[in-house]
Amino acid sequence: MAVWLGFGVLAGATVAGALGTVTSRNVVHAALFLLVTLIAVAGLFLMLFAEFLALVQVLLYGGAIVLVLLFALMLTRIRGTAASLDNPQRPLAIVAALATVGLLLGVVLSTQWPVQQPGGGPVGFPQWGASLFRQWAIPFELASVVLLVALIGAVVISRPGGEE
Amino acid sequence: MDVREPGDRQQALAAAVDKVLAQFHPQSEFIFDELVVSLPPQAVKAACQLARDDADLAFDYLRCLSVVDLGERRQVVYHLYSTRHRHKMVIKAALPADMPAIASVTSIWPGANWHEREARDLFGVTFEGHPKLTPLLLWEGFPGHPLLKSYPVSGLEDRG
Amino acid sequence: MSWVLDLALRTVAVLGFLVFTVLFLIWLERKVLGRIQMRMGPMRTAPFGVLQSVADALKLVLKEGLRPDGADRWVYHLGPVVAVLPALMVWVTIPLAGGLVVQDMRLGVFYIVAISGVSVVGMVMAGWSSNNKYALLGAARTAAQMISYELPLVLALLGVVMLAQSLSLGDIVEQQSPWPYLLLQPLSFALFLIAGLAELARNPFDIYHADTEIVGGPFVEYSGIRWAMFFMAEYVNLFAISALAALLFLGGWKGPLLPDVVWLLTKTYAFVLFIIWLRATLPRLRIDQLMALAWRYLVPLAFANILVIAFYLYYQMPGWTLSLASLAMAGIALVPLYRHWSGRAPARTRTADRGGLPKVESRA
Amino acid sequence: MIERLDTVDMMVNMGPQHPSTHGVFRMVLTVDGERVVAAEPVIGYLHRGVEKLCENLTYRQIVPLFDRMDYLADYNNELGLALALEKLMGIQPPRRAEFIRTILCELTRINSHMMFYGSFGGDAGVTTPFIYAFRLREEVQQVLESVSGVRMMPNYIRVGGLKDDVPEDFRDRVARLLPRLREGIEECDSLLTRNEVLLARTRGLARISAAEAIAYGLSGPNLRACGLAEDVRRTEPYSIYSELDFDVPLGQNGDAWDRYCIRLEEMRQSARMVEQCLEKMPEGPVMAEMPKALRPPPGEVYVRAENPRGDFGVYLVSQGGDKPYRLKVRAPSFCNLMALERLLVGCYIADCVMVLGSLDIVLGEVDR
Repeated sequence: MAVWLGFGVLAGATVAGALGTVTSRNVVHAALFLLVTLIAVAGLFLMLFAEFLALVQVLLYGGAIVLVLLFALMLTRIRGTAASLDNPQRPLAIVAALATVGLLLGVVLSTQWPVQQPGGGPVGFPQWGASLFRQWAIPFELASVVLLVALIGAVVISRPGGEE
Repeated sequence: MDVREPGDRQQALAAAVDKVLAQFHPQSEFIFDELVVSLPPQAVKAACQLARDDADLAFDYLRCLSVVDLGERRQVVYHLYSTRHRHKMVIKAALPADMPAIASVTSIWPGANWHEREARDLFGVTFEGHPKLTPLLLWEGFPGHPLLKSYPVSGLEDRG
Repeated sequence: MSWVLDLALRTVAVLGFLVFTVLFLIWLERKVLGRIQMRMGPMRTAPFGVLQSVADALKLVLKEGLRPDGADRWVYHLGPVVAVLPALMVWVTIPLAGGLVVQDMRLGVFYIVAISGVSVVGMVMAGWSSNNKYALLGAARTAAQMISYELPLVLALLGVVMLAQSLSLGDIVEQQSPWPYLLLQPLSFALFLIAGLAELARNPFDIYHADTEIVGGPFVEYSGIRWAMFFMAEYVNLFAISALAALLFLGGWKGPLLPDVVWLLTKTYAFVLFIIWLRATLPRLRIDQLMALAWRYLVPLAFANILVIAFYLYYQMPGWTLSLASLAMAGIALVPLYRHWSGRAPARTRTADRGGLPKVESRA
Repeated sequence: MIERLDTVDMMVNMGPQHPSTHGVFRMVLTVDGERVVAAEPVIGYLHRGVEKLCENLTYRQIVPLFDRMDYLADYNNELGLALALEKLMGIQPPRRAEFIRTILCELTRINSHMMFYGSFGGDAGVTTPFIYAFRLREEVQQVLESVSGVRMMPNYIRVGGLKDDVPEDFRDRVARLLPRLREGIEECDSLLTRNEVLLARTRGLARISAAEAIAYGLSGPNLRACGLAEDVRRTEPYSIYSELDFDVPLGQNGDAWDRYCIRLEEMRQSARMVEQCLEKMPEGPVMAEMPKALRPPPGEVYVRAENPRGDFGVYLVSQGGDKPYRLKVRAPSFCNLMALERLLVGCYIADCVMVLGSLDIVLGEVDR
């Protein structure tokens, strides 16, 4: 019962935050709604006994990423942009959203409910490390390269006179 | 030493000033130890430029810029000083009270900037060519020029 | 159901302890700062002014909380809450002695790092929503400073965690039984202290308060209880960082003769006093210097430190090698700093040649 | 879309109510992030029309007004006025008066530089120097108070001499003060000067070349920081400064750091001068033979004196009456502040208060 109640609250917060993020006309409000969603998702992780994942979620998304977002928003022209929250990438965004929904639906439908508990008990730290740096080392490094490229791209774009 | 007796260095300076500024027909005299040179207003800027650039005069430091309200005239007084030769000079120019305007010397000494703005505030003297002749000490739209002799000392409480 | 009751009681006890500590810390800081500055500090409320903080707290609670015109209402009101809640939540897992803790967590250190990060969002919310340019600048500085120093802080903690092979604070303290980690890795300690000071925004890193520049930063517009919440968050964090330093590097509650709690509080207050002392002596760095310090010195150093510890663990070398390596790295890190500084040593002011000046002729 | 990504310049209004603008001064800053793109100083909040008031008061009534211009250097201001009138009227004040004037002015200079030292530390973000400075100021204040009876606005230096002779224990008091002063100055020096953080903040900050400083009309420690030996006490000695042995400290780079160092060194030199004055101070009257009413002959005079903040000029035009016809004051802070607009560009916001602090202005004198 308590589990269902907790899940209901967290799921509700997740969905409400997400709706707030996409419907809010104020960019900073949108970022804060995003924070609500991310923290609620962390709560969901916690309910699945994935405390490490939950903490990573709070640390990286809740603390760092939303903060960087806010930081960037504060220094740019935020006040005048309410009317131009849309941009020409809208169709692409719709396609991406639909693809995500399709993917999730696919997973949900192809899973046998209720799910078998894998292995039992929370995953230990050493296992985390081993799977991240042995089994999944190459994807992990690739992801960091992508982030690096994004970082350099951001620097180039934001530099004054960067377009020339 | 009699304070009204100019020394040798000052005599030499007076001669040099007379030579450099000869084209402006300066009238120079000594008041205490100061060499005071009176010039027609339209000559002031050119004379100042010469006084600063000439190697013998080298008046690179504008010490003070004042205005004196002499009734029908307003006298602009420049106190100059040379950090190279450590000598000093005063330039005076009398402006008509009905149209007090003179060329700005901010291009020669940037330090004249606020002095000229203050003089405009308090005496209504216009400095032509000043980069930004807006009120400095008084607020925008202050009525009158308070340091003129014609400006009353009391009875203005309601004018705010 | 008894464990729920137990948890609730422990939580209430910790909250009470924190409120008391904050009041005491404020009084202590004012007193110590006063003595360093040859003043008495508060004297009027009760003997030695011990009730001054209580009086201040009462005043703040009763004071009207103002919201500036044009402020973003909800964000403005939520800011202090978002700032203070994580600061308090961190204390769930910080022990005051063996077993004297709300809940010792398997992921304790990681939990502290993760939760305390959210606190910053509250300050940024406050700064952004206040509709005040100083607050906005303060918020921007807060964000920049916190993001930059989170990294060296976490990396410094990582060194300890690697040695202890555990994230639980209880385990880490137990691991330090013969020698505290301060001796084993002085470099991690130095990194932790510097980054911790920056996270606390204490001198010389109080860039986002900067009373003399941006007049209090994100909290300019706050008053009354909301302002008190920020204040409380700061002092709880100050105590938390000091306690962490004591737990992670000084062997926590371990010590001869005296009870555990006394040992931990003694060590913690040593750090508190050190931080107050810094406040009385050091001017403030500039934001770009702060960033340079983090990214040019601390982060590379912290990564090198991690590598050294990894080597040490992998090859199972004796403890003194790590101490030496750590000290050596700290020394190497100081060399560029020292050269940088010695070039900036204050030059003696020259005095004018007294004979050679031509005098202006004047009345003699 | 791209043009919306760039950052925006923000206008920050610093002052007139700001803890670090040293009075009612306002800077309108345009900033790009933390960098100052443009700065506009706004003054006039303290404008009382002192020059106009002077034209309507007799010469003896003017002295208190001069106290209220640079209120941290009240004795020096009074001396400036006295010098102008004495020169115009050809009065020679008694030697004892000259020595006492010099002692008071140099003590005031120490007082004023101490104020600078304390507030400069405050601007840099540390409060302890302020308290140390004020402890020392207090001791100087007590000597000054024993002379004139008040802590500020003494109205003590009069045309032709002094209001009264100093109290009998004056010499002892000053002699006892001097070692305390020296010690205190060294203490302050060791507290802040070699602090790495302060060095990092001030070295190279707001540099100005000697040529530019001259063009802007900087004076006092701000000009000497550029390496120019311009000290009125040396170049155009007034009172008894030609008889005193002192050094003129000079900077090398013309940055905020040099301005700070020079003021510290000047305090030591001032202490030296006070000591010499104390040794040489003769007995005798402190007031020259004066006419009952001060009526200087028609004429004009410009005198200058070295105030703590720089070159203090008094331009006095007399038309013979007992009131000045025109009295213009060349306030050093006014001229020094003019350079601020140029010095701030390219600084960080945090530097603004440091640059302003390093210029050491007093708004009472800027606005007059």
